[in-house]
Amino acid sequence: MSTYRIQGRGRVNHSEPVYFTFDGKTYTGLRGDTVASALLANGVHLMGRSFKYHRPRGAVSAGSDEPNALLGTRRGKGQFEPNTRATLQEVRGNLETTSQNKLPSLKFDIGAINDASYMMFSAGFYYKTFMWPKSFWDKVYEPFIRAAAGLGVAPSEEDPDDYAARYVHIDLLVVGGGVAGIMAALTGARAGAKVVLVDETAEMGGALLSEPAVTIGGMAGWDWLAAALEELESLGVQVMTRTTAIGYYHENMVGLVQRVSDHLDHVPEGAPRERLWRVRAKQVVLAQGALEKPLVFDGNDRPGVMLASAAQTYLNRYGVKVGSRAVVVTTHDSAWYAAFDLAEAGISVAAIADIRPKIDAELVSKARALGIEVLPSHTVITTRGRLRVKSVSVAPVSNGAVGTSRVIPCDVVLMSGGWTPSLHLFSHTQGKLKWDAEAQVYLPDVKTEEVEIAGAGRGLWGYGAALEDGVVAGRTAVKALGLRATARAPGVGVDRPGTGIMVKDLPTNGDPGKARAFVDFQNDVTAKDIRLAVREGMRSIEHVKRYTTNGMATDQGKMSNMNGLMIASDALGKAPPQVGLTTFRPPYTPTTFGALANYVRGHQFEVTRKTAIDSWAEENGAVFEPVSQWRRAWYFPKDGEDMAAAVARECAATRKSVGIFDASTLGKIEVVGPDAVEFMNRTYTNPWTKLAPGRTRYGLLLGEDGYIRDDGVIGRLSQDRFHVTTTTGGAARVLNMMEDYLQTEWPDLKVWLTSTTEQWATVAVNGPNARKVLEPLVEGLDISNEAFPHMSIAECTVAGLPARLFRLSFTGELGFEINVPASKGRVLWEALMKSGAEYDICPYGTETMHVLRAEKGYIIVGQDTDGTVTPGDAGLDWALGKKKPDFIGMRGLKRPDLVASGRRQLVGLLTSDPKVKLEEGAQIVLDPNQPKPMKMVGWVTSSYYSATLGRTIAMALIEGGFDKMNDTVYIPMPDKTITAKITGTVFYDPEGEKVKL
Amino acid sequence: MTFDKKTAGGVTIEELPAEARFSLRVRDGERAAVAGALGLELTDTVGVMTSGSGRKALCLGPDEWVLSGAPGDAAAITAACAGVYDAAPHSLVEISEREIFIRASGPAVEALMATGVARDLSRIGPGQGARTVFDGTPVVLVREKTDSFRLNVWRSFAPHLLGHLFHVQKELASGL
Amino acid sequence: MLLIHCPYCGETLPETEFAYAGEAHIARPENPSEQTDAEWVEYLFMRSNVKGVHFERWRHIHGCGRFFNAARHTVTDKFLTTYKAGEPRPDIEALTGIKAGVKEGEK
Amino acid sequence: MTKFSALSLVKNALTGHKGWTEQWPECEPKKEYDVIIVGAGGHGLGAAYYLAKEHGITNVAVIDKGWLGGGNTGRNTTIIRSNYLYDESARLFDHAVDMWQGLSQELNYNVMYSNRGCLMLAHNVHDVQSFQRHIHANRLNGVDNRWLTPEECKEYCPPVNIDKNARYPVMGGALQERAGTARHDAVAWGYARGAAARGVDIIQNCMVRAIRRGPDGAVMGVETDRGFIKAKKVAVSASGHNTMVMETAGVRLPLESMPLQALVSEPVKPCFPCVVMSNAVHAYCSQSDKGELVIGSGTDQYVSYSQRGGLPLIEHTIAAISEVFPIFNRMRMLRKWGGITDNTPDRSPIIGKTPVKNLYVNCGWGTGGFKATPGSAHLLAYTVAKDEPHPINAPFSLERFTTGRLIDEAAAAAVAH
Repeated sequence: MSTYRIQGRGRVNHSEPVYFTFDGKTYTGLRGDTVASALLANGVHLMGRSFKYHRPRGAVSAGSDEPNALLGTRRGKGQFEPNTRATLQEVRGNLETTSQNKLPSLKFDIGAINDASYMMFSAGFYYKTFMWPKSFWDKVYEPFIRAAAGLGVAPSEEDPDDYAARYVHIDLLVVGGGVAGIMAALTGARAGAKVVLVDETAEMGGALLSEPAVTIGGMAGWDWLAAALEELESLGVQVMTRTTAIGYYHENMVGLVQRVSDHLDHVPEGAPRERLWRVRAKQVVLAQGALEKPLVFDGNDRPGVMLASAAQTYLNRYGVKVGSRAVVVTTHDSAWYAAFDLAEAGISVAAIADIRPKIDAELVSKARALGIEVLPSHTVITTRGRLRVKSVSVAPVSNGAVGTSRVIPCDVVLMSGGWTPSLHLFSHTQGKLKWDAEAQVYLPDVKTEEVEIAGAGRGLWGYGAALEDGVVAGRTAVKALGLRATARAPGVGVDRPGTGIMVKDLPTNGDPGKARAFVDFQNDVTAKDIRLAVREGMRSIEHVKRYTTNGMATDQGKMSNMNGLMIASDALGKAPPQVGLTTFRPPYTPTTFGALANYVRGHQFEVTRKTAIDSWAEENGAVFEPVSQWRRAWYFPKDGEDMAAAVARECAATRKSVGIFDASTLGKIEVVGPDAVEFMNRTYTNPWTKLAPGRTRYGLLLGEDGYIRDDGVIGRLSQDRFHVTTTTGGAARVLNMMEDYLQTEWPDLKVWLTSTTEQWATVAVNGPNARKVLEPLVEGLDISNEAFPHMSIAECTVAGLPARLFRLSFTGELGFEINVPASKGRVLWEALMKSGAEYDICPYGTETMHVLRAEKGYIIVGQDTDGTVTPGDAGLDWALGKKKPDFIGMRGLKRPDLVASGRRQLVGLLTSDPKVKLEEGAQIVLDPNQPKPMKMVGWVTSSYYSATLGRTIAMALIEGGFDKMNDTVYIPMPDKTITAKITGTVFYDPEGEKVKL
Repeated sequence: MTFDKKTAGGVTIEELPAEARFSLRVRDGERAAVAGALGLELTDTVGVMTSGSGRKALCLGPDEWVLSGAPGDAAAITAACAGVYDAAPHSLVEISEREIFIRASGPAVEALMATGVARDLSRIGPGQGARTVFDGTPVVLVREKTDSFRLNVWRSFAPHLLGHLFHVQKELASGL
Repeated sequence: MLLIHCPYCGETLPETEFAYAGEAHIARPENPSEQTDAEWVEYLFMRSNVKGVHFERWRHIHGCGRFFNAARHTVTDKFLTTYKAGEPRPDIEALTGIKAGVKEGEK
Repeated sequence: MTKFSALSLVKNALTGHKGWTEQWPECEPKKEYDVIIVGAGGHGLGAAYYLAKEHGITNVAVIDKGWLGGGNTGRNTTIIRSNYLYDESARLFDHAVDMWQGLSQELNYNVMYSNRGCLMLAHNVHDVQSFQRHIHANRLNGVDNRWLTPEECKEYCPPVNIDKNARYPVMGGALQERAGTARHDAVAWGYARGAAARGVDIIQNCMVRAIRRGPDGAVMGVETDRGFIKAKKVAVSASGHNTMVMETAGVRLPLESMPLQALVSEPVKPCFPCVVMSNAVHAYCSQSDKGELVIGSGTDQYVSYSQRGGLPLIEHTIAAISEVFPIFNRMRMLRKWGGITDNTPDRSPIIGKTPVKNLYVNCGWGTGGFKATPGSAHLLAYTVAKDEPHPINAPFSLERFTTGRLIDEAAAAAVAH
C-alpha cells in the first residue's frame, strides 16, 4: 500500500504495523514511526495551514524544530490537545490526528483568501489600520483578527490524565543523546559519576540514527551505539528518551519533561502522561547539536520543500522516501551527502543547486557518478505547485547578477542553509555568546554555571570531532567532580563533516518586493517583512522580532532566528552581533501545563485543613466556608433552613441558653522563658507586667507602621509562660513576625516561641447556661464566677481530658473556651453536646459567631480593619500601654497622618428602616445628591440581621465618626439611597453584665 | 488510627503510634544541665538525633530539639525539666498531639520521597533527620533506615500529604 | 530555584525551605520614640535596592527556623556568602574581588 | 511622518511597501535640552509626547540604556483596568482608562486597546466582602464595576470552573467591562513615533550614569556614556533602575525591585473572551489577538535584576491556571519572560517632585504600570511642565511615606481573618 516505504530500512519495526487516523482517514505506520514519517510513507505531505496566510504546509523538519506539521491529537474523552508536532509524536493505537487552521478542509481553505491579498498583510499592518471608525475595533476588526489567528483549538474537556514530578540529585546531567552526549556520559560513568543522559526523541543516537554508514571504533555506527547504550546501562546511567530539557535554572537545576505514555497504545492504570524532573546536577554537559537552517527564497514553504537533513532522517531512520524526484538547494556540503543517500536509495535526484561557486571536487564527481546534475553558483528563484511542490526554478548567479532561470520538475525540494549550534539551554543560564565571524555562527563564550558544551553545539562538525569533544567535556566535568577520567574517543570512519557558508535571503531575478520568501514559516514572516521593519526604524533584533513576530511561533525561532538576523543585519548594513540576538527563554519546546502543575491539581491543589471536630460538623449537615487554608463550619441548617434562618436560630439559642462553637483554627503560640513578659510588653500594645498568672487579657498587635495586624486573648499560665491566641489567618504570620523581632532585634531575651495551634482542639461554650453545661465535666477546678471570674485561665480536667480552660467571651455571654489535646477534640465536643442536651445546646458556625460578636461591637481583624486602621480608629486606645517605653508600632502611631483629625473611625450604624440590611463594603456619603465622583466618608465593614435585637445592625469606618454620634449618613445603592444613624458599636448589653454571670 | 496501612508499588505507607513529644529550646550555656536532667546528650549539630534513657532528641535548630519518649513518659520529662528550670532556663512545650506520624518504607521509598522533597536525601543518613517541606507541606522527616522514612506532619496537613503519598504509590505501581 | 547555604545548619539547601526577609543590617532604632519622622521613614521604608552585591536577610523557615544574613549579587542571583544574624557585614571585596554596592556600568 | 490609514496601507501595498519611512529617527544627543526623560518606556515616551503636544515643550530628549520599549512596557501581561478601591487610585487609573479609549486615534497608531472586560473572581467570603467594597466605591466614583454570580461568571468566561466542590470555589466575581488589554509594544512605538514627529529626540543605547546637580542643588543635567547632557529639568521613569539613577542625585526611594514572571501558551483559536484575575488562587489570564493565553505569574520573593526566574514559580502559576480553568491542562506553555518591578511599601506608585529642584520621578508601579501608561505619561508631563503635581497625582507623592498617608490597596485586600 505504501509506495514510499523502503522495506527493511531504518529503525522502525517493519513487522509491527500501527493504525492511526489523520483527518478521519485511517493510515498505517510502523512501530517507531512519528506521525510525520508515517504520513510521508503514505505520500502525504500536506499536513497543515499557516497562521496568517493559511498557506498549505508540510513537514519541514524531522524534529522538535518543526513549525508547520502541527496537528490536533486525541486518545479518548478529554484527551485532545492542539499543536502536537507530527515530527515528534510517535504513532500508536488509539491515535486520532487532525489538521489545523483550515476552513472547511485542509485542501480547500477559504482563509487562504488572506494569501491572495498578502500585500496588505505586511509586517506591522495592524498597527497602521483598523482604527476607523473607532467603534469598529471591538466589534468588527478585532473579532476578525482573532478568528483568523490561533492554530489549533483549545481542549474543551477536563483532562483525565495524571502527571508526575520528581526531584533528582546527580553528579552529571548530559543533555542530548547524540554521539557527543553519549561519549560525555560514558566518560562520566566510567569515572564513577552518577549520570543522567536525556534525549527528546524516542531513541538515543541523535544524528547517527540518520547516518548508518558511519563507523565508530571499527564497528558499524549503529552497532557501536547499541554497545555504548548497553555499557551505560551496566554502569547505572539513567538513560531517558522522550525527555526534553525545557529550562536551565539557577545553580545547575535543569527542568526535564519526560513524555511517559503518549507513545503507548494502552496506558497502564496509575501511569502518568508526562513527568517533570527537577534535576540538580553538580555538572551539566549540553550536547544538543546543531539545527539546520532553511534557505529563504520565494515559495520555500510549499509542501515538499524541506530540510535536507530531514529527508535524510526520514530515509535512514524511518525508511521513508520523501518523494520520487528531488532537487537539492544548498549552501552547505551536508545537503550533498543527503542527496547521495537519497540517490543511493533509489530516489531520483535531479540536481543540486549550490549558491557557492567552488564545491569540493569529490562531491561534484560523486554527484555526477550518481547521475545528479551539479549547478554551482546557482540560486533558487521560486517554486510552483499548489498543495505540493511541482517544480523549482533555479538561476545562475555571477558577481551578484542573477541570470535566466530554468524550471526543474520535482516533487521534493531539499534545502540547507547550513547549521546553527543549538545553544538555547546555555542562553537560559545567561551565559554569553560570541559571534564567530568566519563560521557566521554564535558560539558559547562566558559561562555562569557549571556547564560544558560538547560537539556541534560549539561549532564542531563531524562524528570524530563530536566524540572527541564528548570526552573532553566529560573529562572536564569529571575533574570538577574530583574523579579521574579514563575514557578515550573511538576512531571514526566514513565521517562527512563538510563545510558551508551562511547566507541571507537568496538572490533573485524577480521583484524582491513580491517574493514570498519565508523566514518564519508558521507566523508567515517573509524576508520582505523584515526589511520593511528595518526601513520603519526597527533597528534592534528585538524590535524586528516584535514588529514582524519573527521567531515567536511555536518553534520559538529555532528555524527563523538566524535567518531573520542575517537579513536584518543585511538591511541595516551592520554585522549580526551589532544587531543582537533574541534571548532564548525557557521552555526549550512548548511544555504541557499538566506536567508543570503535576500533582498540584484538584483537591491536591492546596491543603484543606480540617479540625478534629470537622467530621462531626460534616455528619451533622454543616455548610462550610473556606477561611485561609482551613475549612470552617459556616452554619448548621436544620430541615430546609436557609442561611439566614439557621443563623437567626443559632444566635437566639446561644443568647437564650447555650451555644457551642469549634474555635480550633485560632492560632496558638506558647511563649516561654524568664523574659516572656518583657517580650510580650515589647510586641503587643498592652501592658503585661501586672497580668497575674491565671488571668487573661485581650492583646493587640500592630505593625511598625502603627496599623493593626492581629489580635487575640492571651493567658498567663505562670510567671514565665503565656498562651497567646491569634486570628485564624494570622497564625503563621504572627509567629514569623515574633521570631523576626526575637532573633534579630532582641536576641538577648531569654524566651522561646512554639506553635501549639494543632496541639489543641478548642471548643467555645457560650450562653447563660454555659457553666451548667461545663461544670459537670470539670475536675480539679472550681469554675464558679467567684473562683474563676471572667478573663481567667487554668489547667484542669474536662470530660476526663487534660485541658486548658479559658473563661472569656466573644459573644457577650458567659463563655468558656476549652482546649484539649487535638486528637480528643471530638470526644470533648460530644461530651459537651451530651451534657448540654438538657439546655438545648446549639452548635453554631462562623456566621453566628460573627453576628454575636458584632452585636457586642467586637472587631474582626481583616474585616473591620484593613491594614490602614490604628487602635485609635478602632476605638481600642484603651489597649495601648501608654506608660510603656516602647512597643511595636508605638513610634509609627505618632506619624503626622496617624494623629491627624478626620481619620476614619469605627462606629455603629443603624438603618432608618430596621429591616434594611446594609451591604458589607457599601460606601457612605454625607450628601446623597452630589454628582459622581462622590465624596465618600466611609464604608460598612460588618452588617447583619440581629435576631436578638429584631433589626439589622452594622459597623462602619467613618471619617471623624466618634464626633458624629446620632448623625444621619447616606448609603447610595444602585437602586435607592439608604439612610442610617451613627451609633456606638455596642448594640447588646452595653454594661457588659452578661459575661459576668 | 486515622488511615489504613497500604503496600503497593514497592512502598508501604503506615501510621505510627503516638508518643510523648516536646519542643525543647535551650541555649548553649544551659544545654548540659537540661540534657543531664533528661538523661541524654543534646547535640548542637542540626539534623542529628541522639538518644538516652529511652528518649530521643533530634536537633532541628541551633537551640531547638524535638524530644520524644514513650507515651507514658510525658509527665516524667516535664518534671525533669522543671527541676532544672530555675538554674537552667529553657522552654519545654508539649506537642505530642500536634503531629501525625507516618512511615514510608520499602525498595521504592526514595522515588516516593523524591516526588515531594527538594533536598538531596542522600545527605540524610539513617538516624538523621530534618525539618523541611514535602510538596508544600511542612514536615519533620527522619531516615530510620536506608529504605525507611518517618514523616511527622501537623495534624491538619496529614490528609493532604497522605493524598499525595497514596497517589504516587499508584503511580509507582504502574511501573512507569 | 536558588540554593542557599544555611549558616546554622551548615547545609546548602533548596530555596523552597527559605523565606526572604528584606534588606539586612537595618537595625531597629534603640529609642524609636526619639526618632524624627524623617529618621523613622528611613528605618521603615527606604531601601538600598542594590543592583550588585546586596546584603539581605533570609529565614530558614522550613528548616532550623533561624534568620540569617546573606550577600547576594542581584544581577546573577548568586550568593557570595551567608552568615549568622548579628555578625558584622563581611568584606565582600576581600572575599570575592567584587566590590559591594557596585553600580551598573562601573567595574 | 506618513499618516497611517487604510488608504495609505493599500497605496503602499501596491508599491511593495517601499514608501514607509522610519517611525522615529536615530538621534545623537544635543548639548542641552529643556527636559530630559530617563527611560524610554511607554511612560517616558508618553510624557515626552504630552510635553510636546500639550505643553509646547519640544526640546526634549528621552534617553534609554537599551532599546525603546525594552523594559516593562514590553514585558507585561497587557491588562488594563481601573477598578481600584481608594478614591486616589481609582482616579489615577481611570484617568488612564479614559485616555486608552481614544489612544489609537490620538497617536494614529493602532495600539489595539480591546474593551474585553476584566473579571476578578471571589473564592471566599473575605473576597466577596472586599470586591463588594470595591464595586460600591467604584460606582460612587463613576468607575464601572459590577457583581456577577458564579453562573454569570461562567457565562461571561466559559473556561472558568464554577464547581462548588473545587478547592477554590467561585463565589462570584467583580466585572469591569471597560477594562481590557492592549498591544504593549505598539504603545511604546506609537508614543515614540508621535513624540519624534513633534521634535523629541529619542536616544537609545545611551546609559545615564548620574544626575548632575549644580551648586544650588538643582538639577543641571545628566552624565551619560556619551558625555554630559545639560538639562533644565530631568524626569526619571526607568523602572528597574530608578533606585540607582535617583541615588546619584542623593534621593533615596522606598523601592524594592523584584522580578515578575509572565508566560504565554501556544496560540489557539479564540476560547477566552476577557481578562480573568483570581487573587486568591494567583491566576491571571487573558488571550491575545494572536491566540496565546497570556498568563501572569508572581514575583520572586527577593530583590533581583536577573529576569531569570525559577521553575517553582512557573509550576505554581500553571497549577493555578489549571485550578481555575481545568480544560487548559493539556495546553502548552510556549514562552516565559521576566520584568523588573519596582515595589513601594503601599504598592502604589510615586509620581511627582523630589527634594531636588527640577528633578521628578515616576516609579513604584509594581506589577501595574502598563495599564496606567497614558495617564501616568500625561500626569508626569503636567508635573514637569508646571513644576507642580496635577491634582490626580498629588496624593502619589514621595512625602506620603513620611506622613503615613499611604494609599495601600494591598493592605485593603489582603488580610484574611
